[in-house]
Amino acid sequence: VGCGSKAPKDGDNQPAPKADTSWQDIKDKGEFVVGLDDAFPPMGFRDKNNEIIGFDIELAKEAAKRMGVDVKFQAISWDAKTDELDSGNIDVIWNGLTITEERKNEMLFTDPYIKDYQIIIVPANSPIKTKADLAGKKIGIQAASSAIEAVEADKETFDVIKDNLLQFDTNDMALRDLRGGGLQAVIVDEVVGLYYVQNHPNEFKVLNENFGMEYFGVGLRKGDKAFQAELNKTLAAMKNDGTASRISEKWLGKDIINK
Amino acid sequence: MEYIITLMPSMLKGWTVTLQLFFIVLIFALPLGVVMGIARLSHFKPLAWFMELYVWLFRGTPLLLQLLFWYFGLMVIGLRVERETAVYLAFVLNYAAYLAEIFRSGIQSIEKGQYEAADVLGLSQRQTMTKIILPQVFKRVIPPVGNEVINLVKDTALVYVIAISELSRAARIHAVRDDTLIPFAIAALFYLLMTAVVQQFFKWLESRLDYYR
Amino acid sequence: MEYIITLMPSMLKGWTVTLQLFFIVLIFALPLGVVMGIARLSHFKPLAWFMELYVWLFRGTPLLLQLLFWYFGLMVIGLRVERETAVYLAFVLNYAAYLAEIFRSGIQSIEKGQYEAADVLGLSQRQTMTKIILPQVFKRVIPPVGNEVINLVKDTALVYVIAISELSRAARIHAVRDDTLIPFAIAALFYLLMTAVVQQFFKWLESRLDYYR
Amino acid sequence: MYILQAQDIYKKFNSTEVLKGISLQVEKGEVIAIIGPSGSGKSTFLRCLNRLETIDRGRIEIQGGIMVENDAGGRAVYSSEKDIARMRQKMGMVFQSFNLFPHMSVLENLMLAPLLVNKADPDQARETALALLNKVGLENNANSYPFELSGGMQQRVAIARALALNPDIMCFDEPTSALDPELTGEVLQVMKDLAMEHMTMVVVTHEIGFAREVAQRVIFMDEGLIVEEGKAEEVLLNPCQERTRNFLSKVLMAR
Amino acid sequence: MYILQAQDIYKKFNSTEVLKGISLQVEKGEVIAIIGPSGSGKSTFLRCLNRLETIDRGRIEIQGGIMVENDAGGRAVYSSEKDIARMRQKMGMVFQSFNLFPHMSVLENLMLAPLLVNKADPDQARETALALLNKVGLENNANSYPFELSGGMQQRVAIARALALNPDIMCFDEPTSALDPELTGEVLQVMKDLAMEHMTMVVVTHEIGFAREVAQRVIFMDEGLIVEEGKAEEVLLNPCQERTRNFLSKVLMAR
Ligand SMILES: Nc1ncnc2c1ncn2[C@@H]1O[C@H](COP(=O)(O)OP(=O)(O)OP(=O)(O)O)[C@@H](O)[C@H]1O
Ligand SMILES: Nc1ncnc2c1ncn2[C@@H]1O[C@H](COP(=O)(O)OP(=O)(O)OP(=O)(O)O)[C@@H](O)[C@H]1O
Ligand SMILES: N[C@@H](CCC(=O)O)C(=O)O
Ligand SMILES: [Mg+2]
Ligand SMILES: [Mg+2]
Repeated sequence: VGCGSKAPKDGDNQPAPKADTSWQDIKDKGEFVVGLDDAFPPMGFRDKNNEIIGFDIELAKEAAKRMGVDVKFQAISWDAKTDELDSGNIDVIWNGLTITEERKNEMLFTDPYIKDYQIIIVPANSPIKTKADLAGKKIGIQAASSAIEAVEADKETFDVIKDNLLQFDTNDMALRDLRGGGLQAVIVDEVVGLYYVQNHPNEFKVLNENFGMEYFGVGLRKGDKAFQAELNKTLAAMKNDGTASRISEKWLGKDIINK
Repeated sequence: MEYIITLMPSMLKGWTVTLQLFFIVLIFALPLGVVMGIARLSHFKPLAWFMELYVWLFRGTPLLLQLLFWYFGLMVIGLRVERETAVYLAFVLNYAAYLAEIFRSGIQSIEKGQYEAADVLGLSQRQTMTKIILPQVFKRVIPPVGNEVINLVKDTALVYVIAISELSRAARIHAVRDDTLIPFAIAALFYLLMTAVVQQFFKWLESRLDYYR
Repeated sequence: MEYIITLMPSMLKGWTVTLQLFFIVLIFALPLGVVMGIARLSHFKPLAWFMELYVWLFRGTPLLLQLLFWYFGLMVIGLRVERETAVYLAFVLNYAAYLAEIFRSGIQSIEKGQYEAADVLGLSQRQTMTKIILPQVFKRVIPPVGNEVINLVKDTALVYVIAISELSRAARIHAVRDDTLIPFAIAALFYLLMTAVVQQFFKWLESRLDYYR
Repeated sequence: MYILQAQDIYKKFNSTEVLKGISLQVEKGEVIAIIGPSGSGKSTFLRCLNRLETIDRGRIEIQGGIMVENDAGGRAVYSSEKDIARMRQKMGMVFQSFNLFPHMSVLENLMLAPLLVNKADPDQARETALALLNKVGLENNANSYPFELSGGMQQRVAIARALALNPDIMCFDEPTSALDPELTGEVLQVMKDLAMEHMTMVVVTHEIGFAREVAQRVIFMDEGLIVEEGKAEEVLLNPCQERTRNFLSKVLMAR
Repeated sequence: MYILQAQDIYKKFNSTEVLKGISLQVEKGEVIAIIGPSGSGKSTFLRCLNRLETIDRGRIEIQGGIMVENDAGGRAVYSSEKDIARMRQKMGMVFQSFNLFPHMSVLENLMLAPLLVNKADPDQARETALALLNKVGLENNANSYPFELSGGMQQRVAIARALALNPDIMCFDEPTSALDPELTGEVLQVMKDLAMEHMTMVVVTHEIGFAREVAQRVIFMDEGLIVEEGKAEEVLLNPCQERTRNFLSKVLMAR
């Protein structure tokens, strides 16, 4: 301890909670960094030029514009997302991030903006009809994703399939593997799954059963309340004036914005 | 400590995957490497050239890329192979290339005098190879082959990328979920153990062949 | 063909990432390797032992695991480093260990006679090292260092696993999306090109030092 | 009748001519020493006799069989592999660097060729081998490995190995030049003994003393040619050629 | 006055005693040849004089300065590094395997120690070096690298390099035993010239001819002991000891 510094004594009047400067910091920086899984079409993925594009990307860009700052995109490893956030490498996670109870302990979320399901995709000619049929089948799933959380929550199913879950870093690999015959099913976010199924017509079907409904929200560092408020305000405005719906129609073919 | 015990089952499972990959690759790559090493020195030039091209291709590109190629690549062109088959294909073909190079240079390291002595004694080329050259080559290549085998121990971690839950993926999953470095430390210990065992084995092999020099 | 052209921008972008990683790691790992190699032979035993432990640890575990360790590890324990920093840390520390081993054995390969000749001529230990031993070591280690540098070219592909969009990740994303092998082939060509250039460079270096033997 | 005849042997390595027309006749039981400066082509010549190198031009006849001779165009043409194999069988060769097989015991070194090439009976081969080891004074080293022996002992094993095929001619290429003076003695003694038994021998050597004592004829080669040839005493003690004198004075200076 | 005195030198490697009490006095200008069978300790003794090996017991005095002597407990204690360095400066050493610095030209080999150790003036050092090269007959090879030279030339460079520090004593450890007989002559000639100039020399050698011609005194060592010592002609032509006779007959057999 340097000689000039006064160490606060325990039990003394608690230091007032540090003023939340998160929004100010972003403004000072002039930009915020979005962390994302860059193989998660159509929410965030790479085009032919290796540029990151997608629904969430466009949404984030629009929001940034309205907030008067720049936005940068940083591909991250999905299982490191919380740590990337905490370490300050990124400022938000904005890429089909599911709001879950567990994650609420680790980060802040904005208001939900899209409703989503964890669906089960199987080949078109597959005999699999229900969750129960998944027993003994090889099932692809993204590592550290909300899909895993959703499956784990369904105790009954989880117990029969847990030994056959193959964890991929990204969903595109799991889906490709399914198509190639290396897997018999993939559990994935509906938005992504449907996009893939539509791009490969007649090859797949989606089971009627799923692992439950969820919402997407933007994730922020714990404590970044001011930034969260600002984002919520901007997102609400985008929903209200129809911008969000327009973007939804462009990327998802229909308006599924959660108003 | 208790945490470590709860980790063990899944780490051990991952380890089994690693070990299995290790042994199966070795069993196929070693003999293939010998044959390819000899083929590279063949007097039948097209064969020698083909082997040279082969070695160049497989040693000049990352095993990771080869692994992706055999798994997704074959899939993409509609060839259906099991995940395990693709993995073994990638590893065996890659390691055979490295081993071929070792055996080739092992054969070339045998002094000309050995060939000449066999020649003046009237041994045939085949006899010279099997009775004089190869036995000496096997002894000489023990250290570099040992190095490759240690590399294999470590390269098994690569199958990670095609969603096989071997040791390092098991470690990663736990580390991320539980926010701790312990799984990495345990995985590191497993790898160190394996490399140490391999090293000891090759030392022993070397000492076994120490009756001549 | 046209497809190849559309691919190029993103492959080139990935390649830049690969190249940058390659050069930065080299710039740091080479001198560090020399220093560590000498340190391993230090008469100050604790230093020598520490280096031995270091080399053993870093050569005995997969670079992939080390990469995960530095990437997740530093984050998990709350140390704020750029993701690139973690990558460089992992690669530099790993390659320094390999290079240290090469320099150590290079130093030990110099004949006792060279030390004795320097000794009877009255050269100090430091003079012997800098004027007699190291210049010869640098020449001798060119081939093994060349091999390591080629390994580095290929190992850059590992950063793939922490979502850095280098050459092989770019290739994989395209291959999986567009259902074609072409991106893998292009990536392979890039790697072969790089390894060929490295090989040529080290050949040239060797020939440059061929004025003595 | 000559047991070995070489006529006008020419041999190029790439573009440098190493043998420029060498001829040599060897009678049965004769011991011939070949001396000459380094690089003069002595080894190459010896190796040509054995077809360890192929010649470009010339004629080699062994025990009446023709190994190689010129065709009409003056280019050397070799006989069939089978004939050559038969002729080479009768020629033993001992190298400067011993070239024992390191992974085999001394006994295995000696028995290898008789078993593999001559399909000898194993017991018989073992007996012959042991007898030869006795002859070169190594009866106690049958089960040693080459690395366990001194250079002199290794060279004696190499001689025994060559003798195991019961050759009619023995060629030696500087058999002692890799040895200490002390060990040199042992090897030369074995060679002297061989000479006593009237083995035909062609010996490339720098050991002038040995040449004088044991060889009937000495050949002095320089730059791919035979410069001087004759009785050992004459060539060694009283050479006609300036070049020979020059060489001998250099070699003898140390003595 | 002796220029070099060694008394009762004992030296063990691990548990085997290699020197068992060797004493030697060398007068200025004397040439001493040490002969003896392989493993008898000749090299070890020479290396002890130079402190390339440390002795266990005994006393070494160089030009009146004490390098090492026994303490009260009879264990060898060396003088200060500085004193020893000064004494070693005056002793040149030539090895069997030349040990030239391969990455330096001949001239650089010769100039290295004068420049680094004696802080000589570069021009002066170059001049001395060139003069020495002239002396050993290599004035045209100043800019060659060692690998470009024959073994004999390399050994002559090694001698010149040792001479460049202007030593009072020169030690040679089998300087020609890695050389062909032809090349041996050149090196021995250089050594003879040195002897003519009254350089004090201690030479371990197998070249009996050279020893007879050049050495004043010959020492025969066996199993770590001096078995016989005396005038060159006496020891070499008329040795008293059975062991000496035995050794000489073996070494001379080849001649
Ligand atoms: N395989 C080869 N390729 C090219 N040149 C060779 C080859 N073998 C020998 N030479 C050259 O042929 C010449 C004669 O060599 P050879 O070995 O016959 O000489 P030598 O008289 O045996 O000499 P030494 O006494 O040194 O053994 C030399 O100039 C040598 O460089
Ligand atoms: N560094 C060493 N460590 C252990 N033993 C050694 C060492 N150097 C020499 N010796 C042993 O000491 C003995 C004497 O060796 P030395 O080299 O002095 O003999 P020498 O008379 O020079 O023989 P040569 O004529 O073969 O050179 C030998 O038995 C040798 O094995
Ligand atoms: N919705 C999933 C996957 C999102 C993604 O990979 O980007 C999650 O929150 O874990
Ligand atoms: Mg020769
Ligand atoms: Mg010696």
